[in-house]
Amino acid sequence: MSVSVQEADFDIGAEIDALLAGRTDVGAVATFTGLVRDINDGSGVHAMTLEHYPGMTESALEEIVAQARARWDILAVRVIHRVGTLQPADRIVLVIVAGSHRGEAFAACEFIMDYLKTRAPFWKREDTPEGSRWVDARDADDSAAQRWN
Amino acid sequence: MSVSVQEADFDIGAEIDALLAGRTDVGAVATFTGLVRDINDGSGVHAMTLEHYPGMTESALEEIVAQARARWDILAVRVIHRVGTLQPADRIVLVIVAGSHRGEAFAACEFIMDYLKTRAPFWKREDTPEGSRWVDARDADDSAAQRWN
Amino acid sequence: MNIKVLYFAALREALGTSGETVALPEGCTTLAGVRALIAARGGDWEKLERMKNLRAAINQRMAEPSATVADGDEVAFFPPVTGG
Amino acid sequence: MNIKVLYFAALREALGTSGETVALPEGCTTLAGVRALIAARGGDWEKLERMKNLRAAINQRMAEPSATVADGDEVAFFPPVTGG
Repeated sequence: MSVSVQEADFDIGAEIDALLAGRTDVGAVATFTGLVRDINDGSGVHAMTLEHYPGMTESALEEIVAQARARWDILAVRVIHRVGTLQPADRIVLVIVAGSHRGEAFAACEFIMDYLKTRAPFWKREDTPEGSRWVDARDADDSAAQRWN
Repeated sequence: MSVSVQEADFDIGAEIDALLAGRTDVGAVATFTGLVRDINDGSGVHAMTLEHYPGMTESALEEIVAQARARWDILAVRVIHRVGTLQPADRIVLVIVAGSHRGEAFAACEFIMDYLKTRAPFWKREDTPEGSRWVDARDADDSAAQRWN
Repeated sequence: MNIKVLYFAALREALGTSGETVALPEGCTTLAGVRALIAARGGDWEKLERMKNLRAAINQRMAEPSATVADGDEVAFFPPVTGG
Repeated sequence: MNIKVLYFAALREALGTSGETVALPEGCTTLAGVRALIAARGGDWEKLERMKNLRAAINQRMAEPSATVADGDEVAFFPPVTGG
């Protein structure tokens, strides 16, 4: 299964090993890991809760992966996104793309993250000293996604 | 130490953990791992030997990392390149870039790989059924490095 | 014609509910129509029209306001996504 | 004026040596000059001029043919790099 939405943490090294198991045709592996930062928009963040739309999250991620596979000649993809309550330094999301060469692996990995940020139904709420607040969507994320059009 | 040239294999997960230890300001980690493929330029590859220029390799890698840090607002970098004899599926190179946001982390990681491919003194020799041969430099690598000028 | 309507994140909190079954009157056949129908209840429901950049899905796929809604569909309204 | 000269990879194999100490004659003060001096020995040494896209370093930094070579320098010649 290439896509998982889960409360549990993930092990990046183990996920890469599992994706590459038995393969000798992979020359390039690009990964991205997103983490909870202790500062966002100038406020301290002591916890973050991720809400999602069960059912749609998985299919949205699978469609993004399918689009990446259609655009680039890549060999294997793994996406994991956590939900629930997380602390600073906790891992949120992992994207692994394996390919023959690095150009395709990098591009597909960045594409998947850009699309995930604007098309997968997850919402972050941060707990700060000023109270709890929903994170605003960033214009930079829309711009990042649009450059693939 | 941000740069290592070594015969030993590396553990990607452990390297990421070490780079991030104690930090809560990192929001994005991009990594690249290069592996030995069992096919290159149409021939089967059953082993690969990496020669290097001791002393210059480390300083060349450190200079590439310094250039990446000057160009992008990134927080931590780790580069490991193996030398000696490797088999298909073995890891060759690891680049990890940690930053606040993903755009800088992805760009710096890809930049370091592009520059490493054209400026760090490593040479690959492949053992194939037709004999042993030095790998030719790829024009695509020169083009990839030139887009950062 | 009945549809299921779901609300997420800041919209769910503002409305005080995560979802409901909505009976659509004759002629209410688009996502924009559903949104206007619910907002017309007034009070907090008006947030469905006032909330900036509200997004929507039909049967768990992102959909535009002009998209057609059919009996039994699952419609969802939510703010711009912020995962990753 | 003496310099250390190193050869790597396919060039090292072609020359049958990984390095040597070279005495530079008066007026031989650039990388291009060193390369021509060694290639002038003839035989396999001519590969130093014939090998496509040969690269060079002075004191472990990449250098252009016009770069100046000084007493005690470590000069290296090698094919285009292929790591990563």
